Amino acid sequence: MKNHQPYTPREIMTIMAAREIKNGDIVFSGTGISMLAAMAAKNINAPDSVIFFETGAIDSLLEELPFAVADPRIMYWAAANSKLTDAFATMQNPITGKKVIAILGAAQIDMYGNLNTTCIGDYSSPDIRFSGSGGGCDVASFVPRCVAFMQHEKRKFVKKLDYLTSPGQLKGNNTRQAAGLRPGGVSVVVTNLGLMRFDKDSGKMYLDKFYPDITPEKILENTGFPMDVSRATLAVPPTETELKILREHCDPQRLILG
Amino acid sequence: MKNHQPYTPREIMTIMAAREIKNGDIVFSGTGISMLAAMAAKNINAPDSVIFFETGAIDSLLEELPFAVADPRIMYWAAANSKLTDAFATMQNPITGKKVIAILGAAQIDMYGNLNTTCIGDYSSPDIRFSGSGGGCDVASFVPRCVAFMQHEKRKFVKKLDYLTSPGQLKGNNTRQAAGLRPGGVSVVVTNLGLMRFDKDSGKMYLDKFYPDITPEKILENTGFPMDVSRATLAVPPTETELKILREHCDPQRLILG
Amino acid sequence: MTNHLNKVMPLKQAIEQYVKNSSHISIGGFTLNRNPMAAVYEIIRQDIKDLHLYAHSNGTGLDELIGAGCISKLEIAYAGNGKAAPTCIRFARAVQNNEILVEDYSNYMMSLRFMAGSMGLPFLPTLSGFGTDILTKWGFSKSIRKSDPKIVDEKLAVMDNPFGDWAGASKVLLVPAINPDITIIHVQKADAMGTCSIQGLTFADIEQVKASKNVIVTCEELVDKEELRQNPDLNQIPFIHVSAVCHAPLGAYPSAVFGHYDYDSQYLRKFAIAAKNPDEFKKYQDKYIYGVKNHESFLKIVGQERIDAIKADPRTGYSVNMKRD
Amino acid sequence: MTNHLNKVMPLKQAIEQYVKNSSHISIGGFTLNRNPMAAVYEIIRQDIKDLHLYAHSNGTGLDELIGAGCISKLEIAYAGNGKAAPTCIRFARAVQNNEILVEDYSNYMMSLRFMAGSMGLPFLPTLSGFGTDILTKWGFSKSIRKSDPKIVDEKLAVMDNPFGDWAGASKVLLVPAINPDITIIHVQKADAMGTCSIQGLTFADIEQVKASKNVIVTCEELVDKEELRQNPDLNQIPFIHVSAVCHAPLGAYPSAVFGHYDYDSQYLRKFAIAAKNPDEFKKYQDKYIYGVKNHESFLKIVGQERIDAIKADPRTGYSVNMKRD
Repeated sequence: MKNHQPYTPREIMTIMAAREIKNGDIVFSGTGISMLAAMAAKNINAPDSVIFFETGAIDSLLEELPFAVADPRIMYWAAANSKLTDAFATMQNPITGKKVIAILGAAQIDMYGNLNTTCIGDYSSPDIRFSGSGGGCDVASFVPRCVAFMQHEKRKFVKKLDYLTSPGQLKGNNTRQAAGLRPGGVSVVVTNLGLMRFDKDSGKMYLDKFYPDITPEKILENTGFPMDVSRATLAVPPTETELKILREHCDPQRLILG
Repeated sequence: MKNHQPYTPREIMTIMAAREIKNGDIVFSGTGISMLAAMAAKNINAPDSVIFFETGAIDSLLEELPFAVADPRIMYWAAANSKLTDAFATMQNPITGKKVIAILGAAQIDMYGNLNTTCIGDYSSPDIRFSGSGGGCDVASFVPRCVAFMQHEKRKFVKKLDYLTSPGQLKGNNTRQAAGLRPGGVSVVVTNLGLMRFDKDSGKMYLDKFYPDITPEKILENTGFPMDVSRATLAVPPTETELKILREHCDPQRLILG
Repeated sequence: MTNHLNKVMPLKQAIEQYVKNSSHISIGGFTLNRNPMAAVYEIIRQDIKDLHLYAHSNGTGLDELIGAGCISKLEIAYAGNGKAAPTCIRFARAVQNNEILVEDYSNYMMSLRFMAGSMGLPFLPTLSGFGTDILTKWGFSKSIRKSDPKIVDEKLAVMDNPFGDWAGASKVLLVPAINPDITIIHVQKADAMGTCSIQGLTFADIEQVKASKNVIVTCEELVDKEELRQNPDLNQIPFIHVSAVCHAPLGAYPSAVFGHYDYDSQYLRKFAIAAKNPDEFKKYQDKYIYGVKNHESFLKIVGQERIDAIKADPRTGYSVNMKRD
Repeated sequence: MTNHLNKVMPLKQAIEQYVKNSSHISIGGFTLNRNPMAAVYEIIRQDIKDLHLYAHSNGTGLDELIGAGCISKLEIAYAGNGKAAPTCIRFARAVQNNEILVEDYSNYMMSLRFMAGSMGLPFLPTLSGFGTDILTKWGFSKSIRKSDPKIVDEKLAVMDNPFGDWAGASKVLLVPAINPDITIIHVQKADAMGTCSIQGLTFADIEQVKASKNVIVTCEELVDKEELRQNPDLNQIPFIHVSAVCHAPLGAYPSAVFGHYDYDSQYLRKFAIAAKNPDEFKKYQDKYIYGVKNHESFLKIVGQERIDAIKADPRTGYSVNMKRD
């Protein structure tokens, strides 16, 4: 995507995700850009947000960027090092879980924010096999707010998932609660083109914000299902301060920003 | 009870219980005489038995006798200090649980080895209230072998318990398994008069051993229900070696032996 | 650390803020070890009543709270306190005189109930207790249960194993979750944010804390964040679970704190003797609880001699060769 | 310590004794951390086949075992290995080519399944996964399940909450227990009896160990019992759960061991590149696995330079400013 803006697509995506994180939030983080968004929020808009990993480390110092959620870098100077069962219980438990915001990625997303990280093609004999759920299904089941990072392409924004790994609003309306799930799942989708949210009644994805230089039409062209764009407004682009902190404090070697 | 023997009732009870412990057993121990029996076994006949507490300490050094299962004396030089849920899981888990032998006490016992440690009289408004189950119900539910220490009196060996706290053979025959319990519960009762075991078919208590100076008749007089004494033989009294180790190594200050 | 992460406050204020009449409460420790006694005595002084207490085996704190009439309902596994009181004395009297409603579970069941609460689950399964009166005899009637939304409708439930005889179990017993309004624990070390390091056995403290809507931590040592961050493996409770942190040296006295001090068997025996006689017990309470304004002044009455006698040996974590009776 | 409590033996012997063709096995660690690689490579050298592997997220060890054709059935939550392999390469190929049968769960579900096994329960409940294909799509058919008594009849089960809406849950999802024939973990410190001290995150190692019929522990340091007894709070695994103890310095290489060494991102990338090409992968295996007789000789080929590069900084527990790509 050509870009006349003073920021890269990765930079605006990171800032848009970081703005979703509020002070006091417990941020369930993966690695890569999701980790960077969590660090950006902590340095820009949510100094008292707490970074937390499914492997059991909480509020790690992160002197160096971890490359995996089991990277020894997350074990240093944490508030506590525990284990998987404790970490997931912290999210399943609504007393702490209600403060958790998660950042997830996926190979496919549908109009209800359900995610596929398992396979393309038939599950029993897939064309492409991915890593699988990891903690994704658990997080999407428990956590009230989830940010999904996606590249905005038709083949990724699909009518029907090849495999439903992590629950969003399932089939919309009250189907999520009816299935036994707590309210939650993916609440915002951050892509290289804009920001999508979900209608609180129908559970359907709608366009909330489009980036400078991007039109709602372009976003629809890259989306494999119909989507309401009537509520869409232009996103406030990353400020100079946001970009400065992101570039100079969070990823000076551009390990993730590229 | 008058006693012409070179040992006290507490001493013979402790030795009889200690003989039930085999090398490699994990001994679930309370305090008082049950702790002393566990220490006697370790010093006399089962050097590789492991003493273990419901509070989560395992193989503690026990330089001093603990007065409670939460006594700080059990936390020193243990193989591991954990917690209640871990300790009970170790017994509920058959892989480790099958090696566990427990030593329990009770206010009442019935002919099927069910125990009452809760109350005398109506539960909702008892004449006498006791401490309650503690871990007793759990241990009697999980553990294949349990020793019950009792004073041998009619009011303690009763036809019907005022409250069934810890399961033995319930109503005998296969009622224990039918209720959902694993095989186990109280397998031997050690009193100041003799040793009782349970018929493997009927689940009923029978007299196995009577002590020197004690007759089966005297034991029946002090038992509140009919009991088979036809299999009873004279107990081998504590040897000089057993008594020497018990007195000199296990409780030199006679804190428990009195 | 920003201000809203600093949770340090005086114990008096923490109790006022988080413990109300009719609160559902749990306290940490086990029999004569690590009971949050500074907090227990403060609750008594603040005359907080009608508490619903969830206890596995909290001997020392339990019997003081019952003795002071703070408790109306009790769910419990074990009410004994070592050699001084094989059965807690005020507990037994209160039950025998129908002054409190009590519902019995086992220690594993109570621990699992806190664990279920800490996991955000409605229940956990166990293979314990089939065929016992723990399953059949309820302390709270159906009508009491219906009238109080904070009490679960069924004491326990039994179900068939939906996975056939997987793990060799034909049935499982389900114990309902506990989520107290407030849990109070006493630990060796905490920082101002509320991260805790417990030395020695943790009993069910971690599960009680994580199950609870609010948590007060009292600590022997209020330490810098940096000290705890140096060994995260020893911090069982991260700050996200904690509401208030109160510095309370000797805050578990007369119960023990491993590595710091032993239980005071003389004090516990004195309590046990007084507890048997209403007049003596009133004198005891007037002198040691109502007659003092806080735990510090309580400890002054107890006297330095006792405090020296129970001081822990650094090698063993308890008071070696202490006279115990 | 008497002889029958001394469990120390050579790794080769421990694998021969406890890992058989068709064993149900689990390994410790998580993605690129604390995988028991010395044991994994020994299993490959001993050409043990038809293994049924239970994994939550064992990246490094998982992909080597699959690459060597040791695995026929796999129950798993996540098969990725950090930057070098967002999806494990030999895993993806094997699934796409129908060379292994795979059944998917989530990380929490797999952890709870080990936990259920460690608690002697047939299952544990969770609120995760309703409405997903994890619940509806099974990797093992009913007939395969019936034919193998070691595979549970139902992948998962859903039940209504028997306690009404207690804890706000209308339904719970039940995950069946796992009790492997053998679990292998790598830890920082163990003694000859098998008591273990893990530094840093324990992942699901403790639950895997306690759920398992037999357990092999490989350790960086084989220490005296006395060293571990000085701080029982740091010993997560008491000896009663352990069958064999093998001293294996750098035994997790190329995965990391907190406080000892980092993961070798160069080696992992080399593996990933080779894994994409059958000929290259055979060369890789011939050189690093089949071409050596044990882990020590493997490390000689790896070379001191890499081992120095990943050496952990004593302050942080990892290799500071290590070149990672």
